[in-house]
Amino acid sequence: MPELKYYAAVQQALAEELRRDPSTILLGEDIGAPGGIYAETRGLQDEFGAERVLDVPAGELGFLGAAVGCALTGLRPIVEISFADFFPVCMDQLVNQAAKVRYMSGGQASVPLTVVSFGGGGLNAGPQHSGTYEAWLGSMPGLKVVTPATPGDVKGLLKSAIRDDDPVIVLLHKGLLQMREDVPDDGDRTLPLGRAEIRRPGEHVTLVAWSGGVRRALSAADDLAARGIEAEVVDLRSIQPLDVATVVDSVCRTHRLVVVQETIGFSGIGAEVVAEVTRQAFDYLDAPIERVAPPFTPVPFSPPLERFHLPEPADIARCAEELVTT
Amino acid sequence: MPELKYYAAVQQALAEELRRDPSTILLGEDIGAPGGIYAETRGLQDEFGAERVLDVPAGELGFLGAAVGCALTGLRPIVEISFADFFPVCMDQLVNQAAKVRYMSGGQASVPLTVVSFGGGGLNAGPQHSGTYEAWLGSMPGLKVVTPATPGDVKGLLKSAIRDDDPVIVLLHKGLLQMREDVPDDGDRTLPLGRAEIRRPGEHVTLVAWSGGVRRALSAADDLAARGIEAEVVDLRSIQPLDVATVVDSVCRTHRLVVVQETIGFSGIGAEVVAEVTRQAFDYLDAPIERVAPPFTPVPFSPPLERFHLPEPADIARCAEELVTT
Amino acid sequence: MSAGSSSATALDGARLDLALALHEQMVRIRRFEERVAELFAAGELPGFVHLSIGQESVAVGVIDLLRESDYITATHRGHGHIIAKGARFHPMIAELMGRATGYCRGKGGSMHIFDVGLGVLGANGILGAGQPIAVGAAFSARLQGRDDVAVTFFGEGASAQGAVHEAMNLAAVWRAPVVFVAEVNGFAELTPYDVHVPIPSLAARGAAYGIPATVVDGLDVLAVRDAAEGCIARAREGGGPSLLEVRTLRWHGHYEGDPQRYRDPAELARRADVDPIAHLVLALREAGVPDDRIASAAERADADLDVAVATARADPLPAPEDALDHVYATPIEPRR
Amino acid sequence: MSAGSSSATALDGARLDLALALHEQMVRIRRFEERVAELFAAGELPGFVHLSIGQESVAVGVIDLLRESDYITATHRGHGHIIAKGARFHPMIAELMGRATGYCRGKGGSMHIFDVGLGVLGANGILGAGQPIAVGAAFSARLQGRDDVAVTFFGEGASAQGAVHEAMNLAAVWRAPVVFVAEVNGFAELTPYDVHVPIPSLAARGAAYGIPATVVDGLDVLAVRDAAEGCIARAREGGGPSLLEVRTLRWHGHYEGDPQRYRDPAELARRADVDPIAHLVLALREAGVPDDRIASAAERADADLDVAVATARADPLPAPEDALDHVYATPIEPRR
Ligand SMILES: Cc1ncc(C[n+]2csc(CCOP(=O)(O)OP(=O)(O)O)c2C)c(N)n1
Ligand SMILES: Cc1ncc(C[n+]2csc(CCOP(=O)(O)OP(=O)(O)O)c2C)c(N)n1
Ligand SMILES: [Mg+2]
Ligand SMILES: [Mg+2]
Repeated sequence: MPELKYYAAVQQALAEELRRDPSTILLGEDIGAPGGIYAETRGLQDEFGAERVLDVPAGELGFLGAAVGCALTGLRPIVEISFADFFPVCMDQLVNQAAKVRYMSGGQASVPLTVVSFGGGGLNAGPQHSGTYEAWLGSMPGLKVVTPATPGDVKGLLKSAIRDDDPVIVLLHKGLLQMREDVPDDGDRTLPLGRAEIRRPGEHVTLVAWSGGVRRALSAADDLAARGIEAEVVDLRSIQPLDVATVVDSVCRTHRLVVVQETIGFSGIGAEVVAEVTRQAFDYLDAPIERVAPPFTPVPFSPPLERFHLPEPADIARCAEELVTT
Repeated sequence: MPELKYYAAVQQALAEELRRDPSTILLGEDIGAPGGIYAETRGLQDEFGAERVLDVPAGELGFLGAAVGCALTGLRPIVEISFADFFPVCMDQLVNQAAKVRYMSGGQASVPLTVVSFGGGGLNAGPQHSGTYEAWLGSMPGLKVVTPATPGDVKGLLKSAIRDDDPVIVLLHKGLLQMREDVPDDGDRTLPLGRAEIRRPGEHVTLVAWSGGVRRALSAADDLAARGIEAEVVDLRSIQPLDVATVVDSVCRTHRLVVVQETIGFSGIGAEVVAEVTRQAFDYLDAPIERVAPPFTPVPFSPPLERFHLPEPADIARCAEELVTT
Repeated sequence: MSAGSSSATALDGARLDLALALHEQMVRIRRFEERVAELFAAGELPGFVHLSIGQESVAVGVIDLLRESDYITATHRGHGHIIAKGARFHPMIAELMGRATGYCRGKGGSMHIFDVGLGVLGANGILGAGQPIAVGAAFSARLQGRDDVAVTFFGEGASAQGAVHEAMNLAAVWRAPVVFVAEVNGFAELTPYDVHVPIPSLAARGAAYGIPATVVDGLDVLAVRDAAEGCIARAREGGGPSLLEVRTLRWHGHYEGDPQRYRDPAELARRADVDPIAHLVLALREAGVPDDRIASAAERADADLDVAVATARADPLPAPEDALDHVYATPIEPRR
Repeated sequence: MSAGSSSATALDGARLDLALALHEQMVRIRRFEERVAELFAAGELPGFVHLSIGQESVAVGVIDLLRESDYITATHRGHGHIIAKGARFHPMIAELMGRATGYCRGKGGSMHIFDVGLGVLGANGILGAGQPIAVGAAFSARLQGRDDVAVTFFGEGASAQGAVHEAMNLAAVWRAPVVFVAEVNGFAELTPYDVHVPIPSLAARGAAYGIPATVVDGLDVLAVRDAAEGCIARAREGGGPSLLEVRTLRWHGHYEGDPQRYRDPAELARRADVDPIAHLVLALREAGVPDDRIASAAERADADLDVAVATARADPLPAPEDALDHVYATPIEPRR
């Protein structure tokens, strides 16, 4: 199996789907001639032409709205929003239009739109370039949201997103761009939207994470293993639909749960996981559920501040250990 | 004590604060000469002049951004966004600017901005005119969010919001506009931001609600009382800061909790309440926590559909009764 | 025909047929809107409605030139646009009544009527949202090798939205086959033009994107159509976008029930002078069309409306659980 | 002085003093940016930085006319604007280094420098966000009875944002004392002007709001200043907003480290021809200013920079828990 980097998995998934389906097009800032600010679209305009792979003016609301118009009229547009922090300038076309068109039209209209965006902290990009919006977007009926944490997942989920008949937001993580993984070189391999994945089995405590949180949870699980505690790490992979069943099933075996997240805890995805697990697995829980999440602040710029902001594996391990031992 | 309607409480709070502090101004669509589409600003332009009470062009991003500029330079602007559904077109100025300016500037700059908006369903206003955004806005560090459910709370909380040195979003409910209450005619009476209120004491189960959900919870509590179940109804009143202590305290007495919300449950405020109560009152809980919330769909237009969408008191009572009796 | 009208040529032959067809369409819209006003006043319509009475020439003059496969995006005040594009009365009325047989099965209401088969890509409750969507539809048609065009309507209020700027800019960069129709009716909600627009005419915005712009008086539907003809032909032939401003007047309140205290009674009285239907009727009479023939348009519209209303009244409301459908192509479980 | 320059009057007396002052300012910015490039290349600056080398005449020519109490909003490429407004090197460098002594105590970084006392209402990481803020600041000053004005900078990329339209429209409706400076440097990130703007000059957008617009070549800082003078005077005297387009060239990559594969080497070679500092130096020499006097500007800037960098290097990083401060005026508990 060839080794693939996370950013290259984006390119490969896009290339394969643009090749496979002539109704797909790709729009975004710098994704055409320059090949993307993360090299995530390199070569695509050369192969598919400037009619299908388009550099657009820097007005996200306009080109995202145009993509909705394309999706309503026979195309399958893929739009890149280069930083997730720019969702607030184009949110209306996502939540009031793309998400609601099928419903508002009584099922007449479909919006087979894919939005790819890059978020997450850890790169000292500061308060306006480190955001992610999975909780906002995941709570909007009509949208699907996935958060791939590995190159293989990027490829499989992005391809499924493009083939899906509803708007799907693919939230990628800037901190994972150089991550490598062996990925089957099979253009037909897709991953279903809405399935969590157990990244590491364990019996003492469940760690739930997604996107950039997964590597933190895995690293905490290593620390815990050294102390004799076997943590099961569940990667949600998909935020909407959310695979609660896999988490509940794990908690029914481990009886303890820690949610690990790189984004604000308040009303976040972790809160939803806790609420559902509490309801569905109440009698299996041996301890309160903890969330390890950033403090309630914007993402700061300076390295020591940002390190403090993001949950460290040691914090996660400490929290899990306390649950297991008390 | 004079009786005050919910919409008139908005007008009174605005009038008193505009009178009290010459640095306050009011901006919005139709809030000047026409006196507001809900009659919520009637007479204000007459009293304070068109320089301080301004009808603005219908571009929310522009005038909200201008209000941020005013707030940075010595004024205390109050902005009306006439439907909460329009937040997505102006979200950037709220979340990337107003919320973050103090932090990004290292504490140099303050944004004493108040945003008043009207949301909520029940009026057959359809999928793009029935929204509320308390979970989105409440999860954004730097913003405060309140959701008054009575005329007295409107007045007390809106006045506090205007006097606060941070951006405060006051989310009002369109379905409550005609609600009446006796409110002390005291211009100095304000309510602290961040305190929940027990609307009805009870010992068997806690119902947590806010905004339009409160009347539904109270009505369910009446039904329950008829069946011998005493429900304690906690009105959160403030979403950020969230008064978890009052909820936890109530649950420690009742051992059971139902969250009632008119907005989507997924990653909502209810999820946050469940997550915190589970963590802080785990050993006091005798039953799983239930959320009574709309299905995961946009808000439909037609009356039978919208009635189905919103949680009915009977649903709430049934849910609470099951928790208490099983 | 009134002096100074740009279409002050003799109404005969094909031009007369055209005038009759435009008259028929305008009357259909007028009668529809008047019926909606009655139904609303009678409490038969939930929610709220925005009517386009007095503005019929805008929808009709422009859309008369479109094919079924062309696209439009309409506004919150969009009944006229949608009827002009060929929508049927029954599913419209049924939607306004919240019936299961409505265009949107009762899920959308007045501000969300779609007829995808007719290229109606939605009325819209969000100012400025239709413009980028129309640019995309136009671009999409061209990319798929079709010469269909898109027409998008917006008012002076919406012109203040950033989305309209982004759409015009993108359309110009793409040379997309789209026509921006600024339907200037004097108001945005409860405030007049000047609160929203700092220039006498929105047509000045064409130059901001290097696209041609025309202003036309909505009094004369033939003039509107003539002006639109160039815009649409240009788009269809690959000449790119253009901007057409039509000056008209909103006759009713912003929404039905609006007391309009903010409105000068003198200006309201001006309505009769700017009635595009009365204006066209004068010309038809001058061209020798008999009164009963002219009056028959309203009769046909009313007959259609009677059937539509009676049918919709008898139609079922949606079942409550229908609220769960049409969120995704394939339902996500659990749906509650 | 080169032929055809709009400021091709003799440099003597007050004009010479002015030219010297502008030179000093431009050199301060150039040397600052060059030092930042070095520090970045040496790995001393976390995150990313956008430099304004080659564009110094825009910031300096305009801001030279402002008072301390006037306001500016800068862009992601904002060091020059902020320095021209009077910001000190040390807290800027310290911020770029993420030190506790930085302008933002290390919380913001390059794209978020504020100096509220100097009226610097922030660089900004969001295109188009600064424009409405500047309109508000301008309006606010007037409402408070001050004749302060606001100047807001944006590029051709940002010109595609709806927020810029909304800001210009609102400014025109309010006749707010604000000057919109379109700093056209040929690029937006990795794509050229034409991808973003469908017209040869953004100045055509003034008419869209009924505000005057001027274009000036950024090669000549005196010409920039002359053009800005009218705009700022107009604003200060109650004449309302205006638009000033300055044509310049981005010398470096979009961000430091950008390999700029998308750029024509010939165009990069053109840099020397459009260097506003070299251009002014020629004029100063012609006016008889000795070379060592000219060179001393760089020496002063470098001396200041040496101190700033040395101090910042020795400054403490923020304590991790400082991350919890400055979210609200009074902390909300719990902060974690
Ligand atoms: C983004 C947004 N802001 C505000 C509104 C509220 N609103 C509805 S109609 C309207 C006025 C629109 O005026 P105009 O565009 O001139 O259309 P008209 O009503 O005159 O047909 C406003 C402000 C809205 N629907 N969407
Ligand atoms: C809303 C938003 N969209 C996209 C970006 C990403 N971005 C940063 S700089 C830039 C190009 C800006 O070009 P221009 O306005 O010409 O300024 P310049 O970089 O040339 O100084 C873009 C697209 C952003 N910061 N904000
Ligand atoms: Mg109008
Ligand atoms: Mg540029």
